[in-house]
Amino acid sequence: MNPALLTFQKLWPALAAGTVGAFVPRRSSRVERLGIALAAAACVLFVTMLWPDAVATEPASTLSNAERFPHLLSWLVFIPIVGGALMLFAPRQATKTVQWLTLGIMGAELVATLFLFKLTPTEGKYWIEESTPWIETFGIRYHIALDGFSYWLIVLTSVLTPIATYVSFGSIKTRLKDFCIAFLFLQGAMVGSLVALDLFLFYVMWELMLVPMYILIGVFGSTDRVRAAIKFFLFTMAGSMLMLAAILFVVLKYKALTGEMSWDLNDLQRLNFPLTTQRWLFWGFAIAFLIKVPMFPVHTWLPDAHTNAPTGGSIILAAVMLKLGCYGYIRFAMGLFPHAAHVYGATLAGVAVVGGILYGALCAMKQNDVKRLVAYSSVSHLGYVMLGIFSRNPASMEGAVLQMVNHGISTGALFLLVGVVYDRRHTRDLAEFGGLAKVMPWYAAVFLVVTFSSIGLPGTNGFVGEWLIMSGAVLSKGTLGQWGRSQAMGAALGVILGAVYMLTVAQKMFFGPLDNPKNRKLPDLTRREGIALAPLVVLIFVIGLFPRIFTEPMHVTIEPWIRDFNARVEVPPVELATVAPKPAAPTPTPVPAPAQGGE
Amino acid sequence: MSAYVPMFLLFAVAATLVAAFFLLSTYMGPRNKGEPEHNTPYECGSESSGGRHIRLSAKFYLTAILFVVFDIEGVFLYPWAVKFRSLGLAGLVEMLGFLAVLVVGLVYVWKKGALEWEK
Amino acid sequence: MSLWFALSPLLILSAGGLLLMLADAFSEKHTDLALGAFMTFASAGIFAVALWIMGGVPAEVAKLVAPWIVLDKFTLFFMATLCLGGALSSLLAGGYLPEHGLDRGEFYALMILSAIGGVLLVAAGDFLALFIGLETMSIGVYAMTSFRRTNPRSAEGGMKYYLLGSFAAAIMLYGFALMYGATGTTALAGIRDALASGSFGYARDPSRLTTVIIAMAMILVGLAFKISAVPFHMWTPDAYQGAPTPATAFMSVVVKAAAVATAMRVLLVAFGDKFSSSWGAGWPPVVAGLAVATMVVANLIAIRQENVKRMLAYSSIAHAGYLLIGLVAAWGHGDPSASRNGKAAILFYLLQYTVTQAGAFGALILCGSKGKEAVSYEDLAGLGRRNPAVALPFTLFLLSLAGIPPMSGFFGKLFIFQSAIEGGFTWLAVIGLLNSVLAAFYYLRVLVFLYMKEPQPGAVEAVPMKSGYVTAAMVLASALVLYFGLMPGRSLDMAISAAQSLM
Amino acid sequence: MIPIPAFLVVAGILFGIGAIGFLVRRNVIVALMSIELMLNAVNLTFVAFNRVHAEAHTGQVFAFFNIAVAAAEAAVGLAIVLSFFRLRRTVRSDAGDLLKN
Repeated sequence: MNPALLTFQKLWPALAAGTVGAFVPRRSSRVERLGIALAAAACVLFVTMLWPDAVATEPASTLSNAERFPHLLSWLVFIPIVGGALMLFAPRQATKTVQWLTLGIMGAELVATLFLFKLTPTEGKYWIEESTPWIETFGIRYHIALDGFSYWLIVLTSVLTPIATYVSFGSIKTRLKDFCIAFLFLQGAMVGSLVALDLFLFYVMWELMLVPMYILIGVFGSTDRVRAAIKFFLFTMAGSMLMLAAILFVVLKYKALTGEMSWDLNDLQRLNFPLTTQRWLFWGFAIAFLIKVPMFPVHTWLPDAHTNAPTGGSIILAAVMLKLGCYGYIRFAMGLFPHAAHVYGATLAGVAVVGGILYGALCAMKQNDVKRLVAYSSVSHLGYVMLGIFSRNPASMEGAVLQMVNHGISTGALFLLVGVVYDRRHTRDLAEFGGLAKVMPWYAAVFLVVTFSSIGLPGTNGFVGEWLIMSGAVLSKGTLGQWGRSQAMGAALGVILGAVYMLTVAQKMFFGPLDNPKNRKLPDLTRREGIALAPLVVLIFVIGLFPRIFTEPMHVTIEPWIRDFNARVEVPPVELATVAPKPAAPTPTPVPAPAQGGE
Repeated sequence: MSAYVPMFLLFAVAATLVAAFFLLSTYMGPRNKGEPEHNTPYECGSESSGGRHIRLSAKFYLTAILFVVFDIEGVFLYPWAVKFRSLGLAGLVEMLGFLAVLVVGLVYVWKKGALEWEK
Repeated sequence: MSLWFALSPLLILSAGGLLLMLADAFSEKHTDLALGAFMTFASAGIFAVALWIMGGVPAEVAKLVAPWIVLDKFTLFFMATLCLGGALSSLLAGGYLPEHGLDRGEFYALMILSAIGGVLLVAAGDFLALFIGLETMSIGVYAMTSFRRTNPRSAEGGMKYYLLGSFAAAIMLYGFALMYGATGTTALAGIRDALASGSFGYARDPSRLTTVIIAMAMILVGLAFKISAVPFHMWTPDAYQGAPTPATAFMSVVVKAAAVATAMRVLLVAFGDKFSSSWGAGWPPVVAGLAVATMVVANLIAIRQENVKRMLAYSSIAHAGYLLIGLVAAWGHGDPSASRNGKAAILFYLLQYTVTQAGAFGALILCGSKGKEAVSYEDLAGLGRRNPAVALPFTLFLLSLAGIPPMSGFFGKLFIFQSAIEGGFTWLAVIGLLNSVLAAFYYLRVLVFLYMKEPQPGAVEAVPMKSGYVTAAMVLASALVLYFGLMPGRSLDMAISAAQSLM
Repeated sequence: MIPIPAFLVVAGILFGIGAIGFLVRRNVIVALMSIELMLNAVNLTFVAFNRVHAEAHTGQVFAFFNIAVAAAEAAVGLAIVLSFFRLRRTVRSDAGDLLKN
């Protein structure tokens, strides 16, 4: 068939949606129509590409992923970073140009992300890898790879960053260029940390995230921003310094045992440490990640950071940056120190339930500031994610990764919505609002949808993630021990508490009498806010109704990963540090050792 | 135990030095105790009149210092002169280089006007 | 290769310094002297690099000046580093001096002559050459420090620096004398051999042992003064604050690098024998203690500073602490690999620190102009908005000093800590890492003022100055900070090969 | 002949006097003189030790260089003190109190 025709055959639903979007709603301006048409087309395109059949109809390519898309991951990392560097030369006064350039770069990133959907998931190993020497003297490599853990988080990053940026253009009026550059670097660093397999590269990207976020909070935040920014920075940096010490120790141990230096996760995973050493090193890593998540005793930076960050910063912080803590915990803390992770898993799960889910929810209930409330709800939701990770069975892990995405979408949307009313009233005090549904019907509707997603109503995305996590926790006798069930029950109690505080918010804000005269004339959602929220609302239902689209690619990685992990835990810890011979982690299907792609 | 004696010595010396620097300057340094009696001239003869110091012009200082600096460099000429024959041509050239540097300094001083007594 | 070529960096510097002196005396306008100084430093640096590329100075040439001057790769590496620091400082001076009415040509001559002292110091293989280099360098810097003749702070800083500096030099010199008495030689390698040889025999002659230990302690004190390690750091903040900013940059970059280099030579070569470099009875525990004290004290005091220049002075002391960790790691319990990496880590650290610190002072220079020099945090308020072109490089340098990747400072610290862990000093590395968090606090504070605060209403705002020289230095330094940060491989390899030549 | 240790003891005492003088006197000129005293003590030590290690002239050469360097150092030091005196009208080192934490 004619290739043009073939393309048309594939794209017709998107085209149709675009046409409908362009003509049906009676809108005045042409730009507005174009925007709606593009948004509609993009949503449909997204869904068609995700549709389970779509993968099947694709003729199975004989080429490997790396051969088809040789530098895809590098593009993903460097489009925003190089774009951000180039933006330095953009004219400061031309705000429109700066805005469009930023969105253009993020759009390019989104387009690059679409190619991820074309990858063939490979079971039990990285789907696509790139590896070149970087600093050969110390064995540091530029090694990046993608698998089911990072797949959706990358997609989430490149979908949410443009949304957060775009919606911020409404409220950020000063120093727009700095804002855009910070956002671009942040995006690049986040994607970079998600794909880095070399510990050095990971650490660089991990630290690189700090500075833009610091600037976002400190420059564009609200009243107490400087203190919040410094608190955020120092908390995270203290954690990462411990991690750096642990990384160095591991790398040098590897050198002492093999005679060569490597920072590569694949190499370092072959190290077997005695349990005592593992415990120390595990905590070195885990503290850094748990600060980022954040888990109970070290979560105090989060409410401050969220309350004071600008809307866009809050969205990114909640939606992506926190997930990096969870991701890092899985990939590095568990990947390198299985025994210690196993030993502490059950305890930490208890902390996640009591200190995260329940304590976070109780704190959220007591807040009057809506944004602070959402921040504490994040602590609570991340508790589920961590519980899922600690439970460590396929269902709970998939639920955890899915819940990361869900939380990104729903909490991102919540922060966005809080930002909307903050822009109008410059207050977030719950007592100031009431009866808003009368003056802002669209706003109220979207808020309710997002609230349902956040409390996990069936049909929305939150339900799927939480259900998977809890069902996994119930079945996790091997990991959580006798406490698995009670922890699942604690989590279930957390769902109820979540419903209580979220619905209280909705009730206080939208229903009841409209008695505050200042609220009488509040305008409803603007076009900008509508465009930004639409994809999130669509995604809430897409994930809620078709979760298999999302869990399937994860399953390919997670299932063998857990099997491998359990196999490693079953081997008793060694007395003295040793290193396993080169072809390391036994993959479930006997395939040749993972090809060092890109070489 | 005896192997550690040197270490203790080293520590002791280092610590004593540090402590001495701090303590000596604090406790032994004279301070103005506010007793004017101490500062008056010894009670004999007549009260001196006028300032204690005759203020000398800084030019004296400048000239003296320049003299000292150039004069001291002469110290290197003595050993060279003693060994002149055995050092041979290389020694002569080296000394000429040394003197050339001194001459550059002299020219600089001259040109800057440091040698002029009255401007 | 002739000896002339082998010594070319030193000769170029000397000729350039003397020529600039004459040019200053004979010319009326001084503006181009900065360019002259820059060219001198640049060409000396290029010759050093050329020597390196040609594979270093051949042994038969090097032995003509041995043991007084050692022409190994270690020397060449430091020659290039010092020339880089000198070149950046002279560019800074070219912008700063005319702006603040200090445009007297002596400054450049002093800078170059002082740098000659630095080069001689790093090349010294004998206490005599070492002492001459040290004094040449110091005398020039004393004069540069008190260069602002009408400013009482400058005179005070210079006086304190001078008094303590020459006192320390006298102590060190007495140490040299005693060491000479004990071993009969002043050559570093000779001292090592004498200390290591059986005929010397600590056991046989206890009085000599006492002499050696006293001498070593005195030399250590002198070195610690020059490196400005706590508790011998008292002069540093005063001198740094009082000096004109380009002189501060020069001090914190060239003088520090040369002092650390000579400390490496003295401790690792002359005192590198089994006994004096043992953990039980030698200098390593002392240096480790100094390192910890230096980092902790300097960082804690730096947090309290209200003057940015003084803060940078304390931060420079703190960096000396990290370097001392490297020095302990370079001893590394005698493990050759750890020792090599430790030395290399120090070299790389100094290379990137040269660029970063000179850049940071340059940015500070750029923040003020004739009306008002930027000294306090308040003076920097709102600069990120008023003048982003100044604030951005400043940010880069501060992040590099704080050790945030991908700036060069991160790699510097990383390799120091890596070698410390490799040498078995995990505790030192952890203390160092935690100190980095402490340090991040006060560097961030500058960023807070640059980007997140606005000047007090009615306050005298420091107006950023404009100068081609300083801008050029900023561009060069920023580019190098990013280069060392993103692609440290080549310079690291050079540092390693320089480290291997040190013995 | 005077035994070598006598020289060394004298040098040590001189050095001590110099060091103590430097530390306890607040007059900068006296401090400069103390430093000179210390340097001269070092010179004496070098020359005395040269008698022990008589095979080369290292100690004596060292002493020569010390003299030259000390002169240069003193010149610069006096210039600095002079400029300090011009501005503050005193040569007491504790008058330097502008630079503080």
